[in-house]
Amino acid sequence: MNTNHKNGEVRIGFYICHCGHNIAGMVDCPAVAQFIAKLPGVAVSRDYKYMCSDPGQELIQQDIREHKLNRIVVASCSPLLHEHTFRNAVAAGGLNPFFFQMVNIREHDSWVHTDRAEATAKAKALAHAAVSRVRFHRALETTRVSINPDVLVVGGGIAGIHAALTVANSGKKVFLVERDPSIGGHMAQFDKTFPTLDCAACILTPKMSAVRSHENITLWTYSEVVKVEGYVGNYKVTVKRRPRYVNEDLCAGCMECITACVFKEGKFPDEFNAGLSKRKPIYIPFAQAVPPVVVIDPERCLQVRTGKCKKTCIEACADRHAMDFSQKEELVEIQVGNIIVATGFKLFDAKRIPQYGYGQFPNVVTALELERLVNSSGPTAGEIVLRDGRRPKSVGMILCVGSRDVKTNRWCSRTCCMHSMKLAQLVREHTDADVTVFYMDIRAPGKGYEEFYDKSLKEGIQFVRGRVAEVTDWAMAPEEEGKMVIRVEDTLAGFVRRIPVDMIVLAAGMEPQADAQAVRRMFNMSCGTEGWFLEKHPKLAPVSTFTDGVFIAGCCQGPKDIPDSVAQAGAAAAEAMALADKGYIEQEPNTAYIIEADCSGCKSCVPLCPYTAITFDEAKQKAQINGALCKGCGTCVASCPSGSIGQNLFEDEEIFSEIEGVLAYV
Amino acid sequence: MKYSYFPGCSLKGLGRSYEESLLPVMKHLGVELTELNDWNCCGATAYMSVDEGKAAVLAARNLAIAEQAGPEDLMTPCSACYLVLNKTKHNIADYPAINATVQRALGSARLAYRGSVKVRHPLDMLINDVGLDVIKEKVVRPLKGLKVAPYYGCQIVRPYATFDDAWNPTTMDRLLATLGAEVVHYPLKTKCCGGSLTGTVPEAGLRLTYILLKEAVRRGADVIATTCPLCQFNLDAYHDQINQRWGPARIATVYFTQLMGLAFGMPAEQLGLKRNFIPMKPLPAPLSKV
Amino acid sequence: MSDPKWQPRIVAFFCNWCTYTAADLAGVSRFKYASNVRVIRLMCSGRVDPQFILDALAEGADGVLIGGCHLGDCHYSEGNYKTVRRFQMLQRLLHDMGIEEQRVRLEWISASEGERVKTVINDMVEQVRALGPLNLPQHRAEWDRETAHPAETALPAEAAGGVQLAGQRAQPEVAHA
Amino acid sequence: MPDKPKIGFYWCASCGGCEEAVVDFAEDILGVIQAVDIVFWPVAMDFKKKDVEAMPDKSIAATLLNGAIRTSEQEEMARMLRRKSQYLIAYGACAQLGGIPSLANQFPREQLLRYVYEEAPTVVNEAKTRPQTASRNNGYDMTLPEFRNVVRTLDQVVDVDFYIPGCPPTPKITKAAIGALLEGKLPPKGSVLAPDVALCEQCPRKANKPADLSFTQFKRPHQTVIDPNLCMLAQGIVCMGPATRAGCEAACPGGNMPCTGCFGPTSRVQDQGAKILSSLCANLAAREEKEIRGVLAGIPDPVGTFYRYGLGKSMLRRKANMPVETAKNTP
Repeated sequence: MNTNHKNGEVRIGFYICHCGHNIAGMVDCPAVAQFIAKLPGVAVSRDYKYMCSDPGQELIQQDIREHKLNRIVVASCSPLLHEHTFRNAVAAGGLNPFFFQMVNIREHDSWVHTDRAEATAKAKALAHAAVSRVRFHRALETTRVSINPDVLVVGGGIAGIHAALTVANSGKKVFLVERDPSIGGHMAQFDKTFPTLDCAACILTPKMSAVRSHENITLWTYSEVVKVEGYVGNYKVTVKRRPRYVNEDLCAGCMECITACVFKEGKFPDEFNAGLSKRKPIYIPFAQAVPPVVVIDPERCLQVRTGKCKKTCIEACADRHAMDFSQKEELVEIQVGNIIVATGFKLFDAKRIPQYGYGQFPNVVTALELERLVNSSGPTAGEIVLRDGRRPKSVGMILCVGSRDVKTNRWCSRTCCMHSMKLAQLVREHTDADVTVFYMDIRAPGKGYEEFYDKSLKEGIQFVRGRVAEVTDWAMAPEEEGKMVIRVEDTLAGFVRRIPVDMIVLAAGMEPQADAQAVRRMFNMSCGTEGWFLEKHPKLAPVSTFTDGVFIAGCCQGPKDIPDSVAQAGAAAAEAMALADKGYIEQEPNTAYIIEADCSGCKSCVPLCPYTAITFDEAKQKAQINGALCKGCGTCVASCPSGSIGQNLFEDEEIFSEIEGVLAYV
Repeated sequence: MKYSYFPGCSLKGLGRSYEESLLPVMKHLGVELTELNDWNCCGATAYMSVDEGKAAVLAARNLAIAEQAGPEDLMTPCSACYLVLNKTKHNIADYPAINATVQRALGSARLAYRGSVKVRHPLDMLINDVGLDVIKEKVVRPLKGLKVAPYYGCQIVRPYATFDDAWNPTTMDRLLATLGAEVVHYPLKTKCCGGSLTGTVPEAGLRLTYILLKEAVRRGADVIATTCPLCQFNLDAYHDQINQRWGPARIATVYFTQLMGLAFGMPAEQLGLKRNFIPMKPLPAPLSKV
Repeated sequence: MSDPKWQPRIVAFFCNWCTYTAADLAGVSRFKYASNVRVIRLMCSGRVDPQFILDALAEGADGVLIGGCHLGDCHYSEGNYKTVRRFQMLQRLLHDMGIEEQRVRLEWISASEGERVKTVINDMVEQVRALGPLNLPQHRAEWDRETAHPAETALPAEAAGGVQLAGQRAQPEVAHA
Repeated sequence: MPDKPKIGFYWCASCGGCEEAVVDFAEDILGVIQAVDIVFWPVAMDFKKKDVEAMPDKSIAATLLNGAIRTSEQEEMARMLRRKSQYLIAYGACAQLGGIPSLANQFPREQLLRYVYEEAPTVVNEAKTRPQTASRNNGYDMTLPEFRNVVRTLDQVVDVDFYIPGCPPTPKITKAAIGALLEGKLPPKGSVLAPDVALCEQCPRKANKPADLSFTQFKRPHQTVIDPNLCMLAQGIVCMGPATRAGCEAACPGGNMPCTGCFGPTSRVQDQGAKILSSLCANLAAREEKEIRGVLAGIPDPVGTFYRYGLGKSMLRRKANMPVETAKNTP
């Protein structure tokens, strides 16, 4: 089984792709073709401008027919890009698609080398290896894995909401899991949205309630995914549902329990209002919360903490009986075929830049806090006021707080320029304060964004180009008394300025969620060095990950604004739906197998398999591999001390001949 | 509590009132300081900019001697010494080249430095080793009503913010509060005092000094407390010139250890307080008796 | 060997999910690096049979580079742990067989670390260049000069189907041009 | 009976154990002698080289040659016997794999000679005399074979038809081989005449190996009291069984000692040592590099442990960068 095919002579067709100038510019393709033509078993050896084009593929099929080829090697780009294309071409030519081997001479050669002779030599070596290897290829059948049509969406921000609705509208079941008591995410906290200045609530709330009422969506708030097992099409996911001590189905959101709570006043920082207002231990996250039911904060509620409380809330709820202190944390297991991860971002902690005085000066606020201040449903009912209640006469906005800075985060958070300009306009709208924006560059790349910048300028908002050095209350001149002074080098004027203001708004950037690493391990995704989830291909697979059936959308993949998040969410939904509608996925047949006659039953391989695909058959006294469970890592193959395990597509002799091949030519 | 003690040149010269107050205060707190035997210049001042290698060797020699002297941490009150010794310690650890130069030089004197010495500032050690509660117990004459502007200077928290925040240090604030003084909010606590520019480029250096004094006065402080001999000198010595250039900004600048001494009930003259050009304002009772 | 034209030959085994992808990224990013490394793609660094490494060296490689996902990040969750364990023993074995440890390297390079591919490869090439050629095939040839006639088995043996079996392999043909 | 097939036995670099193995046939040797003519067997019978030289080529049906090839004489004999025999059979670990003698491939020739003739504690040799390829002694020219730089397997010197593994081969597989020879029931050329499966299959302890074994430490046999029933590996004792060809019926585990690998690898494995290394190490429990190093310290001599019989046939064959010294035995 693991020896080479016995059916007659090997007739190899070799094709090297110019890829326009991408390869031909650095590799002498005809020379490689001539070199390969001399190797034993090679019947055809050609170079061609674009192998992936239709004529290129047709060329292969034609040669298979005319020259009775039974092995094909294509030297072009990365197999991760076009292996499938060419396998299909080979199959269309009437050969088993696995009589094919690809050579990566673009990403691994022409694009990374500068000496034509060296690059050509390397191409010859790699091609030689593939030609030696392909001799040993055998006909293989792909196995089909059926796809469970249900989809899990993790994260109930705008991205998660949009993805869930899109999938649900296609008639598939969706589980939407959100960590907080309500869906809505950061967008729910915003007042208006750039560049159109339409109110965030007005466009978000309908989608939120649509989620709640949608027959295909199971919404689990106050819940977290804790375990993911299985593989594409067949994921088994464990969700932890935290008790909110209120029966979601019975609660009507009348909030009488809140009024009745033994805490007469709100006492604890209100998360939704970014801590600018206080809430009780029993509360409703915000007016338009979905689900619109109260939740109890277990750290704060007397009854939960001590069991000693008058439980006035229960009285208030009366015969509705929605209060339920007997609720316990529960683990629910669900089966889904695809997963969309939309876990969003975390705001940069402005305290990490002490010279900007956040946490030291009461009137230094973050952009998100200002959002709540300008919001009519916010703590000040839309009044922009200082902590002492006065109205600010002057407001300074500092951009790139924590972004584009080697000391904190190097990346641009992409939304802060627009976000700050939006807030600047709102401040002008709500007050008569002067607004000065301190920026390094204004980045307004988007439909209607540059126009929005112009509008800001026209509305008399001051722009000072320079990285702010510090915020201080050290006054040098009378007009600075009682104000905060922004010290900055105005790089356009070319000198250091001191600008006194009443309020300072920090455009804190975006960061990966604190638990991003744990989350990505759970879903078997990769992370970029900065901690954002890594897409499979930045251009061609922007919402896919390296794990089939797991997609990403929104800011967990990188900073982006609402339009981009929604677009990505739609894309992720479409990817999941495509898989679900197809109903199955063809799996690479790279599984390992045990040659039963050869196995001595030493059991060395059994503990090595992370998927418990290897078991020991006591009756036969041999190990055996369950092909359905095997993921094809090949660890057991490398470990079998008597060489009795093979791996399709990666047989020992295939790799040995590859080694020989790459070394055969310097 | 035992420490090796590196006074540095200032504390034997211009800044001797720092040592005059530091030693009794430490003794009073039961802290044992053993002055390094045969210490030399820390390598600060012009040296660093002229020849970093030689400067490093100078500093390293002190570290080597301290290492020989024993396991105790090396306490050094002068900000410049504190920075240079720390800097050298870091450079020796981080740059093999510097380490090689240093060890070669030390070797010729049959010395070596293994990198084990911890360089500590009195503030660090008072807050973290002795503890404010212990200090509180020793306070017999709380500095009630004395408004103090805490001035740390640029060197002890930058670039190595080892025991306090680089932008808004608070150790001295907390210490002074423990002594009963009223600590005024002083946003310039780490700004430059003018350093050696006061001598070389007065119009630049003195302006910086003036800004510090002016802000302290504006904040209603009675006195500036500092940790650095050079700062103390700059803030104390140039009032006439400053007066001519920008008008009055008259306020005394003393070492935080001198204020500790007063709070511990020690007589002012024993604490070198009489050495100031600008004497501390007569203090509200009961201190005024002193 | 004092051949000025000598270039190190390094065989690399990259795991499909992290290091091979990182090498693709290096390509897409057009990072330029030394051309001495020949990459063989495996699904996981756990598939790297120590025989592959010994064979590569025996067949003329001057160095071998193994690339996998960072520990804890293995696409197959545990494969790279098997690799690092084998690697530690192999290093001792190679040392005892007179092969410098620096000729065989294990590096964790994640899919996003395209630049690291460049630095690691350049660094390793220079490291191996400094060590000079290993060239075991030539050593074997020298050893065997003392036997009157080269052993018959040193000639390529043809197996069924006209296919060379990996087991009995010819010496690699030496450089053209 | 003129047409009895002629058989030859010869030894090269070996301990003589393989010869003993033939003698171990006991009475059965008579059966063999019934069936064949032994035409060459220096250990047991008085034949001279010239007798064999006199024979026509291919006139010996089969020669069982044991021992590795270390000297010019051994090589010369091997070539001659190759010519004279229809079948040349590598008999025993040394001829097949290089055997224990091939562990000498870790050292340069000069070092070996110096140790043996000058430095070994039992040697008294002030004159530092060494055997000479040619010398003159009271009027006679004396010659000695040349001591080669490299220990070779038989098939690294001449073409070999079959291999009978073992240190030494058991009478059983030897008889089976000779039987097959006489009946002309021979497998394809190049075959090893023993089961192509690892030893565990024949091991009485197989049933007592847990299926979830992971190693926390390695011990050497003298460092512990070995449980007579439990799998050696389960006791942390390095056993080559999983990487070694069956055929000996687990003689060593049966005698409460671990397998040391004398039957060599299966046909599917090229480098026995690399494979056992791969298997053992992959199954360590340790995760941190330091821990791993600690556990592996329990195997102080990887080459001697994993290649005790197979260094000559291993992928690396000989320690790299070792000198090839002038083909003279003079210092």
